[in-house]
Amino acid sequence: MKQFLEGATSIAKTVALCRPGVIAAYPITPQTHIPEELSSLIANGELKAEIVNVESEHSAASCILGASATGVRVYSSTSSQGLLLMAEVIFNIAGLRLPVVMCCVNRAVSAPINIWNDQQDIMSVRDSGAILFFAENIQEACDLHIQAFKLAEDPEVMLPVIVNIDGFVLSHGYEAVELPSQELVDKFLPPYNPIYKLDPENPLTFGALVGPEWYMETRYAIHHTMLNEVKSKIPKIAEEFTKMFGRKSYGFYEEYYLEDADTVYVTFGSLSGPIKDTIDRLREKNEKVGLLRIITYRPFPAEIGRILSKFNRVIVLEKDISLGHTGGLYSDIVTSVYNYAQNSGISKLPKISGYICGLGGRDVSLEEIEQLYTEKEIFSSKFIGINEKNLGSYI
Amino acid sequence: MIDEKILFTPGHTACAGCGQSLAARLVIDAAGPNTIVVNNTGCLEVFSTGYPYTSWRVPFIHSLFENAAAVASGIEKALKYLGKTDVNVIAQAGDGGFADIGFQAFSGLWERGHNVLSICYDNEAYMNTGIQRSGTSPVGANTGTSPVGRNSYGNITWKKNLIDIALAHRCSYIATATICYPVDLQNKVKKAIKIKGAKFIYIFAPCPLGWGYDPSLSIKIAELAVETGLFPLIEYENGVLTKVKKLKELKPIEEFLKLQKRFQHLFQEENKHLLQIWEDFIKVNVEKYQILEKSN
Amino acid sequence: MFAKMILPSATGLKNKTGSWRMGKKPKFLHKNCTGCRMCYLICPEGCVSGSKKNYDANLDYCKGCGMCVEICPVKDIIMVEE
Amino acid sequence: MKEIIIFARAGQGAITTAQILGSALVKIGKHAYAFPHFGAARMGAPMNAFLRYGDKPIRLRTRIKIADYAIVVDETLFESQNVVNSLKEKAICIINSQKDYTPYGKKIISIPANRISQEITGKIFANTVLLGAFCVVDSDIKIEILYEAIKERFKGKVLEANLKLAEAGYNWAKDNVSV
Repeated sequence: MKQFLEGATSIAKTVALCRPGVIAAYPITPQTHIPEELSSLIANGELKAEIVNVESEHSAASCILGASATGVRVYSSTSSQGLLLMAEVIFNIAGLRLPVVMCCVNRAVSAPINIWNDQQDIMSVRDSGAILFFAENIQEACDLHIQAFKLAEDPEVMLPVIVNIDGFVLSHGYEAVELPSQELVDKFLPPYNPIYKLDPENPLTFGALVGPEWYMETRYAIHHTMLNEVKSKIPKIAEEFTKMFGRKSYGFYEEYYLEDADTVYVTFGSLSGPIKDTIDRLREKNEKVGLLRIITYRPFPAEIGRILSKFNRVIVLEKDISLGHTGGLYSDIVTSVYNYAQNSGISKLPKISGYICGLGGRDVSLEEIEQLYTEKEIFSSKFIGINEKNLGSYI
Repeated sequence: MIDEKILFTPGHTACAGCGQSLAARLVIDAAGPNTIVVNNTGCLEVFSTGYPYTSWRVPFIHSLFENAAAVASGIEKALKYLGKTDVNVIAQAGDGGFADIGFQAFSGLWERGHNVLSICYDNEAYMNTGIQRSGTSPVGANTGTSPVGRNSYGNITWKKNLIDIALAHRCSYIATATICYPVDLQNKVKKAIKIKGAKFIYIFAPCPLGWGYDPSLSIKIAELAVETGLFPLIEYENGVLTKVKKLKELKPIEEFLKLQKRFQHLFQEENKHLLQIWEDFIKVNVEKYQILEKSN
Repeated sequence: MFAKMILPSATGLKNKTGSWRMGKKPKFLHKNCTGCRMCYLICPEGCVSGSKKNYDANLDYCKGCGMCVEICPVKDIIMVEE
Repeated sequence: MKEIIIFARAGQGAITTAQILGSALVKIGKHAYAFPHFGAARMGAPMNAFLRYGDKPIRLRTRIKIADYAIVVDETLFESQNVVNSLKEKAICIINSQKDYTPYGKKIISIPANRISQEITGKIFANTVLLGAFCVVDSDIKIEILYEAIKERFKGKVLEANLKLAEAGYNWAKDNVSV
């Protein structure tokens, strides 16, 4: 039944329904309500799980690494500096092929320290081998968590999944949320029972030193898994979820008013909301505009190149920047469109503009979003709403 | 053939005469097959699990350089969740992996009182990367990053005291051990794994390559460390000192130092003052642990 | 797809490190051995085995470090040329 | 371009040997690239060092599988490290040994480096003896230039010993080796 719940709380309640065995908890604004809620569920007997109050995020990720390797379903969550501190462990978890599920409540990265929302943090582990989902709203964040466990633990996948939600905007916001029953989640999500684990009955060695003759195949295998097994299972799991839970789940991406569009916005996360509002307003003035909302960022769905190649103009809007280059999403989209073009032989390429907005929690207004629609010039990484007064020279 | 009971088998690529490979085998043979070992990156991990070879006959996991203690806490909790609390969990590392980069995770493991046996193999420097000073390198040790030179007598600080740090964490059992008393070492492991909560065994693990002595002398060097009062053999149970290996008299520290290349320069005139630092440290040990038998 | 790097137990036994010896190997004389097992206990390779008063080093693995020679209380082990 | 493999155990000075040879070659205007077998080598573990040199800059960085020359510092490695199959047809290999390797069908020359080294220093420093001998085997490398390279690498008593070792290796090879 529908409840009006805070984002972090609803994620924690959803995770509890997924029956994690070991949870690592470490505080960092703005994700802390998730471990807090999980702790209270355990304290009140509503969740039978072991929670470990570790002494750092590096240890949080390491703790669930160990528990997962012992054959137990695990969970943890973090933000910003915590994710960066976990970075080497996330690469390690993916390399060890452990199906760890985590939530990253996206927040700006220091310095300067800033506790508000943007998506620079997750970009630090974009290449780690972890599957990356982005939720637009709280309901989707919960639904993606349930699907994340199923996907991660599939014997043909066995890779970590990180569900990303916008810090404060979604973690601290309240929305109407439908929490499924335990029976329904149990039906959808089979228990986690891996073949290879730390078990004295069958002693195995994990984490050996692997030399040049073998190492490259381990990376190829993860890449191949991402582009094949994961790619094929995401839509299937989303479909199965939609049927069983009665709520639409999109899998790779959501297409909003793309059928007859001429110009299309592309983004991920909660920024999609104000863009949809802008599209609705422009549609009232018969503007042929739509939105392609990316939900699965890694593996990066190759069809995005095909979908976007038929438009005249593409406006990529994102809350991260690879300093000295462009936004992460922008560079992936241009690559994907160009790859599709050179393989399909289409001659006319869309104009693709990249905009950086909302860093460090700065709000992005509908006007600013709409103003991009009429912008003629093409940019690869234009910052929106920069306040010149804050800029100067070193001396 | 190699007997089944050996849980750390030959075929590893440690240097001949390695104190740490001996200690590691003694530990796991004593802990027994119902044990999961978590190991930080370091010599022991590198020379015992170079793919496609592993010397381990028990479940073993290596993740990173500084997280064995955190990985172990996850394993212990997973075993608890699975109702398999009879399985022993060992979190182990060399001195760098334990006292420096992995220190925070071990502090957390102890503070939370996980039912895990922590083991530090102290060879007094980062050996896997080719002998660089660590937080437990003694004063004067000549290493790659604390070299002896015109303006340097080698390492300038004294060893981080892991025993007192463990005491401060209220570990339920703390003991020191070394390879020249293998049975004592194994008895302490067997005792520790039966005790609930955070257990810590601190093992003096001589390293022929890093310390500069002939591989056959690893046992001799360990013996001298004990007999000079440098490395007291002690046991604490719930914070109370319950056992100390007594000595009739102390051998001069020079006997220990002169066998090792890393200390040769301490015998030069301008470095003689450093020997005093060693003697002072030993005096503290002798006093604190009452090492010398009272001649009544 | 997996490139499984998880190892089954003790595959290291296939790596014969005996070739590391630099020309000398331990010889167990079996003359005045008292069966104290110290050689078995302190071998860093764990390749000394035997029972009662009859112990030997497995030369497939022995690296010739000589620790058994040093530890033997009755000098019943000596190093000899290969 | 010429390629040399040095077969040794960790701690036997293979990398120093490659480095000294390389620096000697650079002194006579050649381009050289000396590199160790990358890996966590432990005392006693078999390992290699490599050297490529030639008239053009060396840009090839891969391991050398089949070489023009080989220096085997520890003869116990001859079998296990498959030295014979690491040699080109016309390759010349010098090995620290007193055994006869002609039955192996390739030009493998035994140099009693251990004995020579013990006579001079009472200890075994085979690689410098082999370095001296190598000057007879590889005409590109002149003994005088090798001495200069050794002078840059060592100091004091160690330098004196190494110069004598190299000279002894050179003289022995001049009298006993026909290339």
